[in-house]
Amino acid sequence: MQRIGVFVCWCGSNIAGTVDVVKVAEALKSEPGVVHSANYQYMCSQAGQQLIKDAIKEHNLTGIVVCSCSPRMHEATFRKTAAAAGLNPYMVEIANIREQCSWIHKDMQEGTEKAIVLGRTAIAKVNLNAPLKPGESPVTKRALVIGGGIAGIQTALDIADAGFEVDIVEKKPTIGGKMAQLDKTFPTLDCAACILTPKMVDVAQHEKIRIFSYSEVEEVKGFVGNFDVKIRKKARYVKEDVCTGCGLCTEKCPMKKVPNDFNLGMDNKRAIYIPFAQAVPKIATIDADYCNMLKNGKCGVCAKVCTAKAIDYTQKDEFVEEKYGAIVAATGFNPISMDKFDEFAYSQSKDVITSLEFERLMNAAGPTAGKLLRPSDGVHPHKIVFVQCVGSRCASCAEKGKEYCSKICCMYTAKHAMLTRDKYPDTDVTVFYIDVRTPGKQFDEFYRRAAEEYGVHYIKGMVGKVSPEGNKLIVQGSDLIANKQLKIEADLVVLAAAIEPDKSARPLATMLTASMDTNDFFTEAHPKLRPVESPTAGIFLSGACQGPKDIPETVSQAGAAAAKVIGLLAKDKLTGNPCVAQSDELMCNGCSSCEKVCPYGAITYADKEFRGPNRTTLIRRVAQVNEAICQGCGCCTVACPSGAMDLKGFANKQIMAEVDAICK
Amino acid sequence: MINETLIPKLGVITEIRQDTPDIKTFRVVSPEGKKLFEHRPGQCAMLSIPGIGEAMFSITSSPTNTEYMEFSIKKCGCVTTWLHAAEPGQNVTVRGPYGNPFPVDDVFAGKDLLFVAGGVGLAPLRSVINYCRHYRDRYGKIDIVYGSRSKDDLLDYQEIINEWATDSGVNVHLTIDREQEGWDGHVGFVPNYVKELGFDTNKIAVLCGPPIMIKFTLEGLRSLGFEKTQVYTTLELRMKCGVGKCGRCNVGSKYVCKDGPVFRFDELDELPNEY
Amino acid sequence: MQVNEYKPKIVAFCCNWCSYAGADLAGSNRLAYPAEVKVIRVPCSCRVNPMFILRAFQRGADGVILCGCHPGDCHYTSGNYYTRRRMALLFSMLDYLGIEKERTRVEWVSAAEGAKFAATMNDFVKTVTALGENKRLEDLRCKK
Amino acid sequence: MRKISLSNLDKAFALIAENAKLYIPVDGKGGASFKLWQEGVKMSDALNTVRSAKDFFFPQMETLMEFKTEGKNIEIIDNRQEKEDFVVFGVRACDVKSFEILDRVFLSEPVDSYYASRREKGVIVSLACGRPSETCFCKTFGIDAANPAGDITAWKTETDLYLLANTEKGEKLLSAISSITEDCDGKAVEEQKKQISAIMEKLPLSNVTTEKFGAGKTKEYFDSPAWDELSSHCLGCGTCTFVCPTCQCYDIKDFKTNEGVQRFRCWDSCMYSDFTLMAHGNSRASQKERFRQRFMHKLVYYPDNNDGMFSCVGCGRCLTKCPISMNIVKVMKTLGGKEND
Amino acid sequence: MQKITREVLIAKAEELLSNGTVSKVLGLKKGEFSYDQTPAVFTDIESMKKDFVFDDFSGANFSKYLIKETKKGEGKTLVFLKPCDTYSFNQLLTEHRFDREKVYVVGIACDGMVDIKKIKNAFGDGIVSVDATTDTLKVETLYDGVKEIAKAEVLAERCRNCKSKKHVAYDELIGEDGEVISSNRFDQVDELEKMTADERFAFWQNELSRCIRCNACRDVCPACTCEKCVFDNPNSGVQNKAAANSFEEQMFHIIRAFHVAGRCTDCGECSRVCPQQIPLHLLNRKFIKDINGFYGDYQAGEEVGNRAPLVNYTKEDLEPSEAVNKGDK
Repeated sequence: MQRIGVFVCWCGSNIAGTVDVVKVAEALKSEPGVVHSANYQYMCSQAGQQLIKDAIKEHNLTGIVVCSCSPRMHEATFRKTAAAAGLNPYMVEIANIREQCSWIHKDMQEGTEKAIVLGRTAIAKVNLNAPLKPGESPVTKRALVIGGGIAGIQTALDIADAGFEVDIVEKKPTIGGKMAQLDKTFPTLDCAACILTPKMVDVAQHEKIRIFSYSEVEEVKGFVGNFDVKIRKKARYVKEDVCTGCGLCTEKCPMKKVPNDFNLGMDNKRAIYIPFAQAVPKIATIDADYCNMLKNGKCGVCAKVCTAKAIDYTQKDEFVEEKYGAIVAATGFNPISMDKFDEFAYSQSKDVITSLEFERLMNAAGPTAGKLLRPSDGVHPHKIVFVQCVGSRCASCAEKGKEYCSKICCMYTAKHAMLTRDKYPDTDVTVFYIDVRTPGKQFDEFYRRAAEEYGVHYIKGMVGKVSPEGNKLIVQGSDLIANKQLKIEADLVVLAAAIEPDKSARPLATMLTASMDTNDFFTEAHPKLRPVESPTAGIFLSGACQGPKDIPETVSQAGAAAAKVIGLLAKDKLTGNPCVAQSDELMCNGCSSCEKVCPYGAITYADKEFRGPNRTTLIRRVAQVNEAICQGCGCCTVACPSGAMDLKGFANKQIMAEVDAICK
Repeated sequence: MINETLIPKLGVITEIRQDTPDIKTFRVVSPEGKKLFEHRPGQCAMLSIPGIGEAMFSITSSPTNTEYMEFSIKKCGCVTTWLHAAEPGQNVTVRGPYGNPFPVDDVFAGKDLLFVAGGVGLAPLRSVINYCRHYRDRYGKIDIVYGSRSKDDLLDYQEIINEWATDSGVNVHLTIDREQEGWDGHVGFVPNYVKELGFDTNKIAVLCGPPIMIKFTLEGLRSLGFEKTQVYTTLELRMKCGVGKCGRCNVGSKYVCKDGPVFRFDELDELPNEY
Repeated sequence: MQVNEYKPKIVAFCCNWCSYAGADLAGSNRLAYPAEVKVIRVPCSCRVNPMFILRAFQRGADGVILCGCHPGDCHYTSGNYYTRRRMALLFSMLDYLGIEKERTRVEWVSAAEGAKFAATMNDFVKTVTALGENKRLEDLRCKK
Repeated sequence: MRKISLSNLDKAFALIAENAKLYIPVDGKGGASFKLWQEGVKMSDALNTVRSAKDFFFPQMETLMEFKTEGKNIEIIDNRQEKEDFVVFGVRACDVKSFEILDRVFLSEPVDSYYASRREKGVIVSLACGRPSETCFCKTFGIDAANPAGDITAWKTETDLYLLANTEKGEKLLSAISSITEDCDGKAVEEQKKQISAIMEKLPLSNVTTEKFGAGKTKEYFDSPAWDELSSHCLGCGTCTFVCPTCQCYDIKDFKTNEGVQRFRCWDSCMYSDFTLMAHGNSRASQKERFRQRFMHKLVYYPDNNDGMFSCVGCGRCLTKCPISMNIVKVMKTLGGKEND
Repeated sequence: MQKITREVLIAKAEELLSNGTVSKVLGLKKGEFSYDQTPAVFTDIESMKKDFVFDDFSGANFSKYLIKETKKGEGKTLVFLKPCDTYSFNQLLTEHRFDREKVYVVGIACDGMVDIKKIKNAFGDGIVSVDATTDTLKVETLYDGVKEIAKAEVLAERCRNCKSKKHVAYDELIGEDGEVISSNRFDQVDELEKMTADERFAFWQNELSRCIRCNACRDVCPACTCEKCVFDNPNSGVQNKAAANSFEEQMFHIIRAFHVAGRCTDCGECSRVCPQQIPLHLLNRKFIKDINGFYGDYQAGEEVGNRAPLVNYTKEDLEPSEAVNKGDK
């Protein structure tokens, strides 16, 4: 029988406001096994923890129940507290009387009653707890960063600078990501290329970093510290180690009408290409969909002109298998498709463009060499309308847009408006907005400068319709402040499209067993306290794959993720989760049901000798669990008909005791 | 309504003694602080913790003790594990006494007695030994051979050396299985020790301990010239009711709970070998 | 005067990664649902043995709800897919035995769906309250 | 002797049911069983019920007592209650005999009060077997199917039911229905008895004898090599035990309710592997030992302790119900040798 | 179809015993009456000739006995398996319950087995002997002399709905192999599903309340081969020896059916041995029907190594709420 101590936390008024904590502590005193019961304002505080430690020693406690906030918040805290007092940390159970009680109930009596039941339930469980000892596993001291945008680059550099090997997997031929496509960056108006490309070079030259460009993650196995990853290196038909990046082939290739995705299709490239001048690695890639040689065996110009003999039309996808200790997801974002936004005539008129396309139009390396010209006729626009929140904050139009705020649009629209007015003072700029959101260092000043110094017309209201009329675009919108309908004849309309996670994120999340929210952003282990970790151990989050963010935020998060990875890789051994499955060999039938449902392949079989009746010996096939691989989901325990398989820390008996206690 | 033997009495554990690393002795009285019921040496009682289970234990205290009963219990199953974790003041339920006692007042009377025990096997013999010590003048010479794995595993060690060994006409022979620091007594297994000691056959012998010890001790005694009619032992089997009705503890047509647990070896010879 | 209205006993099994977090989020956002709902945290919905569900009914529960990550989002990749099969078959069997099918439910609630958690629990409690006490899968020894 | 026309039987039942719960064999899915008589419930013609009548005195499960525990304290609650009067109608000779066998177990000191109180309150109306089955061998155990014991013995003819009280309880019950019964001679009954006895002689198992068994035979059979084969395919289920009118092994278990602990007793079977399982071993480790125990108990151990009386009444239930068709007749024939064949 | 007779099987056994292929034969031994046949192991042909029996009452499914039998001694065990038995045989192999190399399977055709309970229902107690050599059974009764009844009328319930005449495992066949046949075995399940919940509840209460928890269904079931059943295990939390009330009756049967779901081959032994004649196969068949309906047709034991539906999934599986609402439409 256990000697259990119960500690009821007030959490200031968070709990004590709707739960009579004194009454709870009193009521739980008479539960089986309880020898001590106390309450305190903040159990998680230094003093609160000391209270627990003292009680463990004074009352010789063998188990602890803390009635407090969610175990997801402070279970680890109180386990450490217990361990510090010499108690096995797994003899601690948390009764969640805050998130799942005091915060949702208003009535004191109701809250108190429920808190008592929750406390009783935790006590019932702790009565059946057994001390657990985590297993240990080694750590592969190498990290994988998936995605080579600014987030991935920064994370990789920071990890590599700490002395650990890092591989970057980038699905495009070059790293750089969205930032490489930007012209200037708010609020300081630095040129994006000027601050990004040196970092790209750093990556290329770092001895600890390998870049797998034009590659994708194919398969992920294993667990924190011990991931086995299969990477698909897509055939680029150019030998990477031979190509010098001279670019001759990209000039000689006769296939000229290949839409240039780097410029969002606003101009063309060749079938063999280097995405942009500062690409890293600077290696040509053949677009197999357009290359005549690959399609029908006719041409071969690039091979002929290549002095380095780097062209290889027979190249196939290659697979690299590598071990990693940690994986960082930095898969980034994309603007959402405008296909469903017919009201803005995006598909009808070339002169309705997205902000990212506008970014390319303003860029000196862009399709117009930096001159602001209309895509339809190459004429300089004199009246531009910017529409904000296209698909963002779209609670009522969830089927085409997003409910969330894309966060960066207000600022880049202000940037675009300001830059336009700066370069082309003859151009009239109007911005339609719902709200202008500028929380950030120098952000509001930046926006006000656009509106006040640069004379950008900010109109609070939404655009209802854009209709092409001749070479003009008729923009119908409402001015909510003036309370009138507006009709503007514009030359160019720029849509601030909402951003969404890259499409590759979801299949990746499945491979990583990392969870995602309904919008396909990766879920963090804790929204505030563990914002750069996935709930899946060993998986970290960097950049916009976790949620919309601007460059400064992305970079700081990238650094944070790197710090977490470094912390992990710095360890020689990892202590695992001791709440793993275990098979009672005396009861196991060897039927293989558990093995079949185990997602990690943690179960194997062995023939073992057993004592039969009357001094006989029997050999039986029995299941054995590899504790380093088992992640403790418990799926096997239900597949097992005999109940031979059980889960430590969540044993059948414990859960049934909880059920009993709740239903009592 | 008539008395129902299956309905137990309430008992309170007033004292718990750690005898060996895995044996504790529990002192039990009624809630009023009295002895729960009278018993004879060698009889058993059912102890239970409601919700945990009920199990049969021999009463290790002597019937001559008028204040309380004691049970020496080795931790092995569900109930015993629970009891080992209990603290003084814990209520238990007790029913009994069950089984036949040792024939202390007729067969044993006036005779020399030899008690041979191994490990926790001393527990059932303690009540007889103390009974005979209490009525010292009714019996002849008493020899006690007791052995265990180590010194720490000797049950009631203090009582043995302080009380038993100092009684006149009582000879205590202790042995442990293997050499141990701080032990200057005999080392070796009980059956061999019994043979070494070489008792005369003009006495009654009582054996209790693990099956293997019983087997070889009996052989040893036989080689010394003892008849099976002179040697007694007690049996232990799975029991539920304690009154010969639930159908478990029979060996042939004898129920250990009712016809035993005390058997003479010639009686056991009549029973099939299923214990 | 308040009448002594019937309050069902509801056991909710929630997976640690999604639904338990969703329940926490409901709390953080102060989204109320009835106190009759009490959550048992399990690592994954696939940890829930049909025996636990029957046990809950035996012990006096009037409704049992399982919450797990959305299919495809399981922290352990596939746990909730197994849950889905197991519970589909179990619930169908309970229905076959004439036990009200509304007393059992599986709902996928992600860590971000605090509102869904609260709404689900409100709805489930309403449904079970309307059914009244569980009579068909009860153990009278546990109802005194 | 009294008689009552079968057409008035329902009236008799109604009269009996006024003062006591009345149970009669009723046909239903899966065979006949004793059911509480109510208006409209018809008596079965089946030879016997699937389960024996032992349930009335030794139910499959009964609560013995309750406990409440709090902290270190235990409260023992003796919630035994006075039993109600009841009448079991239509118990066959074999089952009636089984009560005598059970009595020797449960009514011997210390008396089992649960059993005793039911025994005290129950009135047995037995019924002679007009059409014994091929599986019947009650004669082997000296039971007369034509003249069953019980508080009242009944014989059923085409038209009438004849009743003879054997005990005071029986007399009392007969007098309660005297208004619709009439005195009669025993002619028809004698006729039926003769007829039944003649059939009993012809039954295929009429040659099974107990000669070779009984008290003092432990040594003879315990180590017989025949047990190996006899038990080799025994499934270890409890079917034979649970349909047997004389099997009385039980288990005592605790059930934790939401309020406290109920200690209950339920039928157990010596055929079950955990029957004698202890923390440190099992005295009957394989099915052979368990199988042997059951039959040795019926044929040797019980007679040892009960003046030679066997613990089998030849009802034949185990013959029809055993999943592998192993039964006491086969055991007796195999162990007893070929002359038994 | 070749009529399988006792003599044919004895001849086959004699051949295999004498040429050393097998060292023992698992078969049935004749009993007191025509119908009470007991499994037995024969090691010599003389004892077989004396006691071996095979006729229309020889319905026992032998596959489960192989677990124990293959662990005893050297040499192969000869077993005669009917088509339905071979599914259980394969399922046990899938679950690694015995060594295939230690068994020699002779597949025997089967045209259905007779249920003595049905004969007794027709003629009452007192069946002295039954001659089942032709399709018309001659039944000798104690009270009414010799009676005749068509075999089809007293065919065991499971044989009436035979699902396959095809052997899915054998070393050797006697006679031609048959085909998987489309049976109406789910008709009763359908009927129950069509009832209201109240009616279904009443139906099952009536059935399950008769359960005496003798465990015969479990102990005979070839899918129930656990070293220790949860219902016998004091640590499982569901151990019970006697059903204390209707809940425990339901609990036992629901959990047992769930544990064998996807593994039950629908051999029907559970219903055959139930002393209370509870139609237990209707529980198993419900699971089989649901599995077929929800996840595509699946026959346990069809092939060794098949992945049972409950240890499998697809991403498109239906939701539990859809599963229970299927009946409403």
